[in-house]
Amino acid sequence: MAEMAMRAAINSALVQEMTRDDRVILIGTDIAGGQMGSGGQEDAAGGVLGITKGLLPRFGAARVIDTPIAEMGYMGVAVGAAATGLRPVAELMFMDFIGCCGDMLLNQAAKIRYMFGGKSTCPLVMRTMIGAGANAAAQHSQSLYHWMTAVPGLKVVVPSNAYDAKGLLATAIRDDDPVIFCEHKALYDLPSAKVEVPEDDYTIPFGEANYVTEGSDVTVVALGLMTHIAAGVAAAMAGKGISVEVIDPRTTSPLDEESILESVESTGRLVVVDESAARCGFGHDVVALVADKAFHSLKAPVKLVTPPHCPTPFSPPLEQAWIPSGERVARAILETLGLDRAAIDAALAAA
Amino acid sequence: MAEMAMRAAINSALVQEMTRDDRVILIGTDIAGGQMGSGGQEDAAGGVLGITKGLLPRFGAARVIDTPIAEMGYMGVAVGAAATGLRPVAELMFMDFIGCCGDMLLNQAAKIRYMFGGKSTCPLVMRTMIGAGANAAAQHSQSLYHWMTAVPGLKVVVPSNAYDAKGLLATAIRDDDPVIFCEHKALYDLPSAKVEVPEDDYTIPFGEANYVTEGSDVTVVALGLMTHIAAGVAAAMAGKGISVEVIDPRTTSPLDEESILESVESTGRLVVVDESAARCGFGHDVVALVADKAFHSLKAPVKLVTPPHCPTPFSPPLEQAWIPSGERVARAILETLGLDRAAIDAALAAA
Amino acid sequence: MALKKEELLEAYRRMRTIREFEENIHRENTTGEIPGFLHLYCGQEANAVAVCMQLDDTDYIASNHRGHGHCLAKGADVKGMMLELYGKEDGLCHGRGGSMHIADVSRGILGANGIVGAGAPLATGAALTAKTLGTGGVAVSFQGDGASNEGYVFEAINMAVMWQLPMIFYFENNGYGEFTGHDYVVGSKDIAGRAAAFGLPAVRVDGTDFFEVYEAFGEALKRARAGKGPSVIEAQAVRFYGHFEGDPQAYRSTEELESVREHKDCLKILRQKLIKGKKATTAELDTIDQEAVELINACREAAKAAAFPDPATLMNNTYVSY
Amino acid sequence: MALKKEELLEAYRRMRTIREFEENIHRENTTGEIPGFLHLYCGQEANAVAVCMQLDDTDYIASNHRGHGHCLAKGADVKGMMLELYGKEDGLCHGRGGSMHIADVSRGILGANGIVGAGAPLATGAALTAKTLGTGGVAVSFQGDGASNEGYVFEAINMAVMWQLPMIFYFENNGYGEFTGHDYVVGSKDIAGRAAAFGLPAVRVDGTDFFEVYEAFGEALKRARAGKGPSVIEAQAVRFYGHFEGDPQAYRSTEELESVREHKDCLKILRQKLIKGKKATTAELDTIDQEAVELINACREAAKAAAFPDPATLMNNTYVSY
Ligand SMILES: Cc1ncc(C[n+]2csc(CCOP(=O)(O)OP(=O)(O)O)c2C)c(N)n1
Ligand SMILES: Cc1ncc(C[n+]2csc(CCOP(=O)(O)OP(=O)(O)O)c2C)c(N)n1
Ligand SMILES: [Mg+2]
Ligand SMILES: [Mg+2]
Repeated sequence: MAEMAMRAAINSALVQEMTRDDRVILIGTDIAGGQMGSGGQEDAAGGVLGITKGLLPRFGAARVIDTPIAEMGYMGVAVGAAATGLRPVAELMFMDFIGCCGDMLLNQAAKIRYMFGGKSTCPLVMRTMIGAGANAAAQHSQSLYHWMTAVPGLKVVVPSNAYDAKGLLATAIRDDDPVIFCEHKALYDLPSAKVEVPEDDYTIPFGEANYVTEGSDVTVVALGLMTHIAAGVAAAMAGKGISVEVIDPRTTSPLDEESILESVESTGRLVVVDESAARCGFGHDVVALVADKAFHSLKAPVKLVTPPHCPTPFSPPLEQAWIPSGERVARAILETLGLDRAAIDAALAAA
Repeated sequence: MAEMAMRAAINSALVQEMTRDDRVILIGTDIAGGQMGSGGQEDAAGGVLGITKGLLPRFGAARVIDTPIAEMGYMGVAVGAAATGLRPVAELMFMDFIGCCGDMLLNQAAKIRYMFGGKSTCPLVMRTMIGAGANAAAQHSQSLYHWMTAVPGLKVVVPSNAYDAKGLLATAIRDDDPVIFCEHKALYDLPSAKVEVPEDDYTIPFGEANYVTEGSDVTVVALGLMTHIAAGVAAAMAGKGISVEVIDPRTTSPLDEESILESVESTGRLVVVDESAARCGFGHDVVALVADKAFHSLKAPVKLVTPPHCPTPFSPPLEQAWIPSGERVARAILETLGLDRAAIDAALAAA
Repeated sequence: MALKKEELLEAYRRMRTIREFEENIHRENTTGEIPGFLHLYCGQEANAVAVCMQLDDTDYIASNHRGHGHCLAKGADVKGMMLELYGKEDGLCHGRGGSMHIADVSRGILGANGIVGAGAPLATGAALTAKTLGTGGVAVSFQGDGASNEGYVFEAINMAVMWQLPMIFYFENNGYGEFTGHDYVVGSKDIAGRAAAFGLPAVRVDGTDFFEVYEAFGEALKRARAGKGPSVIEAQAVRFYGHFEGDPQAYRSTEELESVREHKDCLKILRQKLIKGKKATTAELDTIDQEAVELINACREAAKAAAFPDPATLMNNTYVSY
Repeated sequence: MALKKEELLEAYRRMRTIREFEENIHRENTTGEIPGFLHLYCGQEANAVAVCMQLDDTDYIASNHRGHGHCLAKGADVKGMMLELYGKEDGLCHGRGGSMHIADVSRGILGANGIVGAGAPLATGAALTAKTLGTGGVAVSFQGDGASNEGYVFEAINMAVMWQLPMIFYFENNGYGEFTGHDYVVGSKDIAGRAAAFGLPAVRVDGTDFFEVYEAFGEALKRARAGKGPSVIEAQAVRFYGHFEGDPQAYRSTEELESVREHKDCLKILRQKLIKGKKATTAELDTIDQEAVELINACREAAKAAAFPDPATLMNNTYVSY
């Protein structure tokens, strides 16, 4: 078993599933690239970040389909194809572009099965890039999985490492419901997301959280890139005798409510770290779950660490201040432990 | 001062603001109706539900602009017009169509001021219809204000009666930020939403909740149509000696956090009734606020009453089961008071 | 094109059945028993029927909000349709969809649609499936003049051209999108011409003439089946009723409203042509009329008597598994 | 069209300044000091300049992701632009926007845009403002061949036609949308022809020839200012560099890459024409070249030295008031 970066793991899941099932096709803008260029290479790009590279020569242009820049149109084509016998993996280059194709997810893919009385399926996977950190500014940095999680009929995956990405993408492609698969761009090459990945075919069930670290003092729920930040804080806290349990739900819909509730029941404290939104985000959803179902176990206010309620700024120091930081997570953990501001400042200064 | 239905109140706010400021224009599909019909009446419709009726003859076709069915295009036109000197009130017929024009709100209207370093404004109002109850099925019944509340740069209004609707719409039109104004279709003619409305010019500030009822045992936060359901339950509960405080935030962004926190601090119990979503909705946002900031006042689990996580069904008995009901609200209130299921069943049976 | 007598009678029967279905809904709507928004197809029947009778179950259609006629023409069960409109458990979609979402994927019906123009990309996806899997099927989207202005409809046309898909975009230009005239919202005032510039054959036909539609669509279908790519058809159609039930139609002159039933009734026109061309006798057609009335009456009574869904099943079929 | 000498020299200066600005970014990008995605305009300068030099501050442009040239041509402050690209507080957008969102509404620049094609409806909105308020202004959207397939671009064209707005859609067809050839994604292979069918004049020009662009745009502008409605221009343009900085351009042949600088450099072409037509001397143009280099060098050094924004101001300007 070899280590793989998340970039390679996603590619590998696509190869695996396309090999396994002829009905799986890829569709998206420049997912191969090079069509009708001036005689250079086809498969010139494999998507702007090279994730789908090599698939065109391997599976052919009938199954790796470059589209015009027409998101609503090609997402609709993918939904229509999914309802009629193909299993499309459609790429939305950046999740920020969801406003250019949202209806096909919100009102078509998500609802046709229900509206048609259960008489159809829509086995669509939409792969899309999320996340800040690349100085890509306000229109190329959003993590809009909260929007999709709110939509009944959609499933939503936010993997945090190469192993999960491959297994969850395989599950997504085999799933008969529409799945939104959100890839944080900072994870593609992140060393801590590069882990051992089996060559063999495997899947990871939806709705089963991963315990990134086990702990007994505080529960931290974190997704995607945020799990790495949380894990770093947990390691630092361990050195101070504070035992942090980091839970990565991996899928926001379905959500592994049980693992989160169980953990909070044992720790009595919860911090949620979420890049999605400062208002009506995924983090708020987790808090609301716990404030109802594990209320009696809670020993302290529930803390939510998100970006502030402003667009993602371009300038690097601003963007760094925007992204939930280890320091803010640590502060939130210490707050749930009852430390006052002075004590927290002191603890963090000592670190 | 005369009683007015919410339908008339909205029309009256538009007349008032268009009279007051020549830069205010209306734009949307069939907001007048009758353009190039076969010689019948122009201003034939005033929108599918007649809200904008009479405005075309009064203000002329240069200011009451019917559009093609091209939501992304005309919403973009409205944003561009707002950035260059007009104050457009754009109508999105049903909020369900947000997936057909979302980018113009998410990435353009909401962000241009921030991205441009504060050097521009976008005084756009988007009026749109929300809500279930009309057997309009899955694509014409959604209340997607949670999506918009999550977007930094947008303000979001959800009025619950004629007085608020007129005052808040006037505020929205005078506001220099983009505002999403969500009108629940069941409120247009609802008797309990028909209240006294001044003829005179008035505005209601954003971010100031309305106390629908005052009470000391449980706080209920509810918006739009849900305030009427909550008020009904509060009245019934009063008869049983349970004092319910119903708070209507009126705007979800900005949110009157203080009023909500103050109320929960005094009652120690919170039920949120929200039609937006069973996952990542506006209700979760309110719960998360309280679970952090008013945690120490809470005496019981926080209850959230929303539709289930499924699309809005067409068939009337299913739809009625889908919409948060007075019974479910009452049940949630009694649960926060510590009654067990049997006691709740008994209490509700007695009602 | 030489249609056999049975085919012609079947065409008349389908058109007549749709007409009777819709007139019945129109009458019954006043009873308050039919929930939700209703958009009637009366007057446009020749289009759905002349198109769909040339298709089979491997072919797909995507319809719009005005979808009853398309679904019935494509073979959806009449009683199942009626029950669905009444919101009953035994309706085609178990009462979950209603008029605006009525569908039967097993008959190649990708559904009515509440989102104007959405059917164009969806059907283009079905055409992609047909081409990719080599099913031999074609796909057709039905949309109105109003829908012709939605950007994603153009996107779908462009992709169908690029990929030379077995796809036909059928525009029913009934002169109005809701309450607004076609000439106001289509800047060029020419839907077919605008589409043709995307690089595919686009013709205009008289949508009140069953034979003209049949022929034009037959040509497009032949091309599609032969792998020669997509087509556009713009049909001049006529809407008898308002945009939705309850629309007072203040934007239409009384002359127009009176003349359409008189001079532009596709069913009357077909009937006259059949009799004049000695393809059918008055008696034969009267019998079909009578049978249609009986069928629809029976469906209506069944729909009224049928049970509503059980609220305990509210969440069923949100997902295949969750 | 008889451009005065000063005007011609000014055109050359603007083109030269854009070129130098972009070449500088290209070189400096390797230092890692310039954050984010960068899409360079090198090779297309004649388009932005021949268009924008005919506009004034009451006119609006909406640009796209490849926006530096459009903004500079429309009069955005060069140093402010450079500082913005480096993410500095004194940048045109205080470091909030960066390359993809650079804007200066006070100069009639509605901004670069990260959403392909979004500028078309936005600029159409500016044209609506101009018409409604009677400002006499016009609006121009710049977009690429790739953007010509986005549905909302067609929607904007249709509305501009319907309302006869003072609006010009300028398509810079540089042959590629990212890594994909124009001929693959434009089914009809004809952007201007497709647009013309919407009912407005649409011409194709050689975007490497300043004079041809100047003239065609001048015509469209005259019509727009006279209230005679919108136009489309499709310019055959050339992109010297990759789609973004870092793109290895595996889809372009070496011959193409070599030949464009040699034979299709709009700046070189203008220079030759000016000299040949005796509008300017080599020395005059050399001086302008030198001044451009100095200006850009000074801006670059200023940008490097300038301060970043204070993180404490992170949330400023999300709203006017909240
Ligand atoms: C995206 C979207 N926009 C607007 C509407 C509201 N609407 C429903 S039908 C309709 C008119 C459609 O006109 P046309 O396409 O000509 O079809 P017709 O009703 O004439 O059959 C409109 C505007 C909608 N359902 N979806
Ligand atoms: C809505 C949207 N889809 C896709 C992208 C990604 N993208 C950025 S630039 C680009 C290519 C644009 O091509 P073209 O319009 O020809 O402009 P050019 O880059 O050639 O100047 C793409 C696909 C985007 N930014 N926005
Ligand atoms: Mg129509
Ligand atoms: Mg290009």
